[in-house]
Amino acid sequence: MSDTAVTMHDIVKTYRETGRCANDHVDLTVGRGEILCLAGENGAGKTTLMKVLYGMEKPESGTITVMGKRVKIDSPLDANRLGIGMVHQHFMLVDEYTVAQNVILGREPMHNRFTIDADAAKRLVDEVIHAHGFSIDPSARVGSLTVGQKQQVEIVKMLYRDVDILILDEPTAVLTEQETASLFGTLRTLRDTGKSLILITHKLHEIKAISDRVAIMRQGRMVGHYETASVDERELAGLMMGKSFSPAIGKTPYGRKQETVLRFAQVSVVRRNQGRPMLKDVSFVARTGEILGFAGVGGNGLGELESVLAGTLPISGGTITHRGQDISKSDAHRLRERGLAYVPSDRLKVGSALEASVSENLIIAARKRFSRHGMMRGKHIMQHARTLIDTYSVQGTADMPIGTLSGGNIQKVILAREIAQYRDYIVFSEPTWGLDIASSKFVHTQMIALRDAGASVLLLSSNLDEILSLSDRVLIFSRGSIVAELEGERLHTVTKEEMGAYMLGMHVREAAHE
Amino acid sequence: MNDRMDRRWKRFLGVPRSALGSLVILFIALAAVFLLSFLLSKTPARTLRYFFIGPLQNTYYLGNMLNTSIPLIFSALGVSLAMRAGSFNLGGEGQLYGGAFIATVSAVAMAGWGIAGVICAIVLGAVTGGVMAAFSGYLRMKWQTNELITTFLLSNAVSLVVGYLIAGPFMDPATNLIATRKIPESFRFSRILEPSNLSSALVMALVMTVVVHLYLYRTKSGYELRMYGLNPRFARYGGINSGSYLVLPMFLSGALYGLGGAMAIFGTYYACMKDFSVGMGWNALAVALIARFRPVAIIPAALFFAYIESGARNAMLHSDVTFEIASIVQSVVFFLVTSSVLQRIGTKRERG
Amino acid sequence: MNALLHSAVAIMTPLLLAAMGGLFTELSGMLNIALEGLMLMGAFSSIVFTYLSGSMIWGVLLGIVATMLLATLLAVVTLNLKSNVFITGLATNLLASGLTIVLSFRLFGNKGVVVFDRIGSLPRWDIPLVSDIPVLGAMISGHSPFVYLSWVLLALSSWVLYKTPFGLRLRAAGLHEKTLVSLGLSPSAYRFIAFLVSAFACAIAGAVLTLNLGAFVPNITSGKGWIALVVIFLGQKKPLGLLGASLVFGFADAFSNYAQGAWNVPADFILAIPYLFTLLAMVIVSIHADWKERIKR
Amino acid sequence: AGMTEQASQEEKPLSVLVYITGVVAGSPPYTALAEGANQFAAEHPNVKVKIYEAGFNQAEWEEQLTSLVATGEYDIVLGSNPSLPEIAVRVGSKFPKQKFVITDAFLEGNSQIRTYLYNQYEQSLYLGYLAGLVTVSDMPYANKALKVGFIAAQEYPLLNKHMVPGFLAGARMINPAIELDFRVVGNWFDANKAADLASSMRAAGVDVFAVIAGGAAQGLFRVAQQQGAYIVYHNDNEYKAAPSHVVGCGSMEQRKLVMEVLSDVLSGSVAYGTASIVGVKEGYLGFHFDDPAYVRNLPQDIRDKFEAFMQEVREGRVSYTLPPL
Ligand SMILES: Nc1ncnc2c1ncn2[C@@H]1O[C@H](COP(=O)(O)OP(=O)(O)OP(=O)(O)O)[C@@H](O)[C@H]1O
Ligand SMILES: Nc1ncnc2c1ncn2[C@@H]1O[C@H](COP(=O)(O)OP(=O)(O)OP(=O)(O)O)[C@@H](O)[C@H]1O
Ligand SMILES: [Mg+2]
Ligand SMILES: [Mg+2]
Repeated sequence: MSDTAVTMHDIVKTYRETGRCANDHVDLTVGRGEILCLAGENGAGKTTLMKVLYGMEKPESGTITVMGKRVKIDSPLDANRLGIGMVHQHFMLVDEYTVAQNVILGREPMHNRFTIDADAAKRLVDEVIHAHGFSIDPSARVGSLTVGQKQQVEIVKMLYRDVDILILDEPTAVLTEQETASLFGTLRTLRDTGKSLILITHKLHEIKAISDRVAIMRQGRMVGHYETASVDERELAGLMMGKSFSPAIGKTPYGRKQETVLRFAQVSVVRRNQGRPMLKDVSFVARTGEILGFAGVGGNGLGELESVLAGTLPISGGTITHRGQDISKSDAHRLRERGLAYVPSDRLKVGSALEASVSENLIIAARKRFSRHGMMRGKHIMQHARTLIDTYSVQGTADMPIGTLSGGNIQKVILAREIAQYRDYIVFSEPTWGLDIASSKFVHTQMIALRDAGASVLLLSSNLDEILSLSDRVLIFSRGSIVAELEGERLHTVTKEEMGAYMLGMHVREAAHE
Repeated sequence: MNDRMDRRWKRFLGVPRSALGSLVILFIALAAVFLLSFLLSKTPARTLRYFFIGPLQNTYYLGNMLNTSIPLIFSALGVSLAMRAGSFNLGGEGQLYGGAFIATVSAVAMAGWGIAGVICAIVLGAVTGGVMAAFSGYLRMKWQTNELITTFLLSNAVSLVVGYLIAGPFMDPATNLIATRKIPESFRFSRILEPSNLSSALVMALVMTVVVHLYLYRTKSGYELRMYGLNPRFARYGGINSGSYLVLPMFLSGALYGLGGAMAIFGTYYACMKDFSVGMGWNALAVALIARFRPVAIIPAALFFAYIESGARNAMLHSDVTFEIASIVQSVVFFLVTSSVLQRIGTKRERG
Repeated sequence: MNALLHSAVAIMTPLLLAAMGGLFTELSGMLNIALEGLMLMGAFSSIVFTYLSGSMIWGVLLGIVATMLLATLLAVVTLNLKSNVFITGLATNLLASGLTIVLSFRLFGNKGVVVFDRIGSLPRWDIPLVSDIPVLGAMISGHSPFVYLSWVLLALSSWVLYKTPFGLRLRAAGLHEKTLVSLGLSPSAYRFIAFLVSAFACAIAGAVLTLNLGAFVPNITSGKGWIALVVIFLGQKKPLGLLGASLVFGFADAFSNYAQGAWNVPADFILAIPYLFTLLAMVIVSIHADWKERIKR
Repeated sequence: AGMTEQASQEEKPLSVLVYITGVVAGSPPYTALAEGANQFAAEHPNVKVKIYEAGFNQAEWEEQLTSLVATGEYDIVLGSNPSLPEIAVRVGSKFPKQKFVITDAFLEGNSQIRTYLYNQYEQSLYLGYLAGLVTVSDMPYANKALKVGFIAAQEYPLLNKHMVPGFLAGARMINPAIELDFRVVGNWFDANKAADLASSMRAAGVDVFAVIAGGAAQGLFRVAQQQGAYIVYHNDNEYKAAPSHVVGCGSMEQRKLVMEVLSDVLSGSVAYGTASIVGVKEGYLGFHFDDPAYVRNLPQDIRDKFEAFMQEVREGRVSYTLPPL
């Protein structure tokens, strides 16, 4: 019996809808008790390959060997039976159900022949949770969890099905530093117990940090498998992009005089049916020509802050002013008219209408400009779309439904739209979630360009590297209120560990000392 | 590949593809009709002849078939407008009935006004339907009350009240039909295919289809409406006033139903008879669903529906088919008509 | 007043049963408007089979089977041929109304009312202790077995929906289809069963209508299937909610029956009361639900 | 003479369209119309009959009738509905040779149309009279309350203007204090709703019911049997529907009329352009005395009083003013 857990050979998968070849004669091998990173640009075919292995997509040709045995995997059930589990890029969870319910779904512990044994379910799930040092309550409603916690639920779901081979599709994309760290801890212990893991990620340092080997895909093909130790980040980047590529971005300190654009004063948000305020006495100013970063662990109010900035969540107290005018009661409609530009964190559910064409998605906020006497000006709209598609090198055409683009390209479209329509301030929330290094770099350079053009840029991100490398000033959120503000020198000297401490609300004691 | 190429590709492959799919369904459905008539009719040959040829055999039947499609077109446009905005208007029947009633009585009242009267009456009818539907839209905007249910309930209640008004205060003493007074001669649309009932309302139906199409795909409001229907959060994010797109589309939807009712009166019946609208709401919904809420597709869908309807009617008139058998046949057609699997059979053929 | 409540409970029973069936399809993620047709099929087949078999039990059981056959057609076309559930629903209603008449003509040579003299009236059960309680007793005691059956079934269905794997998966199919798929479970399998369940419940609901009369009247359901749909939404898709919602409508209807004699108002207005009353209830419920979600100002 | 006529007619073929404005099932008058025509056809080999059910939607009646008449296949159109003449006038104007005979309707002066109007006021009057006798009686299910009931499927002119007033007037001939409890089902099918109405009316003191509700009437029969109440039925013998509770059935000799009309058509002796109001005196309305249930269900004295009254009606000695339709 060999020491490879999985061998995929000569896999070919073409999507009927798009007629696009997502996997073009791909080979993949995963050793036992190893962590393999699967990397590659957006749309390279990573998820597709994993779906094939998990029995969710049928390949036209190719063979799969698991634990030395040729196998046919027609459904996730087969995969589970073979000890293969997958954590999906987009959560596969029922928000209305509890953690326990989500975990046992499809493999319910029975009380008798008919009834689910709810207690056993809680107990079993709790065991899995503790065995791997997770921090979620089995009886909590998944809908109320943060992205990070949802991630954990997904993993627990698979561990509950005691799989030996675990696929994680971009698990860290939506996680904060701390969450990622603890996740990696878990993954290592899993590996040490002899499980094999396939981890998809776009973050080079994560590949270096966690993986034993790395497999790299490009445009549907497998570039190759490499010992992680034998390649450095620059080489990795090169392999992924097919050309030499440096993720570093040049950022010059900003000089020009700054004026206040946005001012929050004692803003708080309280929902009727829950006691603890989701935002509490939040006060800050955002100025022209600076990138203002907001850091916080999931569940600490960044989501609400985002919604408030977007005008989709009314505030319970305090005032917000834009250029001196009170906009506390303004809804999204008003704010847009005042020139709000905003790249939402949830680009699929909020940032785009997937069935609508790219051109239609591009004018949502600027539709007035493209209509005369209430009639849309088709030619201008098309023209506008083509120019943006070219300048942002989006892979797609103006009248394709945007839903058929890859994640990276959808984000480019949104970016293009918002940058095209911004006037004096622009909000970015989690702008590089799930983007490959090239796209991420692209986004970051755009943000800096905006700042240098005198924009006031607000960056909400759970990615500390992003925050620290881009922001001129950082506000740290914990439990819905600002616990620290970092600027200038402090911003360069602060360590991630300190940041983490702040985010967990440590400042209180610190303040007491001074 | 550039856009022009891409659009060409759509035009040259996409359209016939879907059309062929529909043809396959049509074929299967008609095969089913064939089978049924052999099962249920003692004179299948005669039955089939009248079912298929009947509606087309002479100007009279042809005209009447076209005529039945008129209110269907208006109403189906109504359904589609609401659907496009993500609202479900299940109260079409009452809106059509109410609109027709108001249009009729106001036409009678404004007998002297000439052309102005016609327009006023029809507009009033449309507004009536619109307000009924908009009310449900308002409830949803205000408190997320499920419009699917409120439209349905309101429609039922209104139908009863209108029924009373027709049989009571507004009943025409000169007739034994349970109907209002007839609208003035001068108000009635001209017949365009004697001896059939087909009236110039057909033209308006076609015009209205184009108007709705243009509204949806060429105007700013139409664009906002569609975006809201596709993804309300996105529309809101983009600064579209979400509240108004819960009410406006419903109003337009109801108004189109009301128009459909008014057209039936001014083009065909001339008086609002008790319960004349029974079933029209559902049929319109069927048509809209067959057309997948695409305005332009509604015309063929409505014609198809009217054809099946009058085919069944013809078989009843001239063969031994009874209405219950006719309804069985119709049901079989509906079972198949939206099947996307059967659709694909067509597209596959087209591919290979 | 007692009589009013009593007849309210009697009126609500077929609605409750049909809504119960509809709840399964609704929770599995499909708007099932075929309740009307399934109910009609059940009404016809169950009394015919009762007549043929001479036993009410067998009649209802066979009636259920017949109705499930119709539901199978509906399910296959909707799920396997992937047709629009709304149109197939309309088609089912159309088919049921035609089929029942054709069958009744083939079987009894009569397209109209078919009276089955052999079928006696339904027994009335008095609940020993309950019947002594002042108002409640009059309300819930002395009904036909179907009334109590409907309550048992309600309890049963809430158990199935919330305590069994089937229920957990069925609701997941409605809440987040992809999750089921990602676990290798087929949503449409659960929807198929949901269709059969609603056929089961609708068949009994229909049986109530005909066995209560000992006769079949064409279109005897006369819109009750649609009201059942309303009940589902008014009941916020929860078993107990259905109970309340159907009672609301049952009471409104019973009241309008009484009001026709008491008030000097055109009958049609009074006939509209149940709809308006339910509409009002619908609004109140939604206002309440909405209030809880609001942000404090 | 009759013999020779018969013989001469057998040669002449005749095709008859029976145009039902609704559906036959559940409606005594339509059933009688259809059966009368069929029976006539059975007796006369060269007479063909087509029964066409046009459904309940009045809006569609004219178009369908036109389509049928346009075929030119039918020598005569038979129908039975108050609103049919005006439709026949319009259709007839397009097809001047077409002839219509319409019962239950009244129209004079159109040379293509012959109408007979049943005096439904009269029938309701004597049925009401019987109901009055019963409600004041001490029969087992009769109560002290002076209240009779009327359940209708829907409201329409003939019902509102002739049947209901006639019924009440008849009852009040027994005791002017008698009240009428009139309720509407809302459609012709919902028998359970009719049952609910019936028991609610019974609770309100009604002990004798009249009913014009098609299939929904089934609900009343059931309640009468289960809770005990009496029924007087219009236009047909329905004693069997609730054997010991239906105390009287009016008769409407539609079948007889149709067969006479058809033989007139054969003999070409139809007086088109004229209209007749036919009632008890003419022998087209009456009462099913002959049924054993009638004798069994009603005590001698009530029957005597009622039969005496019917005799007066027959002799036209009961005076009333027929309200305009
Ligand atoms: N369901 C689908 N239907 C049609 N095309 C698809 C589908 N899913 C993916 N594709 C296409 O297949 C290609 C590979 O997609 P895939 O999701 O595997 O890429 P990926 O490597 O996971 O990208 P990312 O890093 O953004 O997740 C892309 O071009 C994508 O557009
Ligand atoms: N599966 C997902 N994919 C993409 N975006 C998501 C997903 N789940 C949540 N989000 C978005 O990510 C953002 C971060 O939300 P998260 O729940 O992680 O913590 P948060 O920012 O503090 O918000 P909250 O306080 O509401 O939990 C939110 O705006 C949310 O809309
Ligand atoms: Mg992917
Ligand atoms: Mg009495």
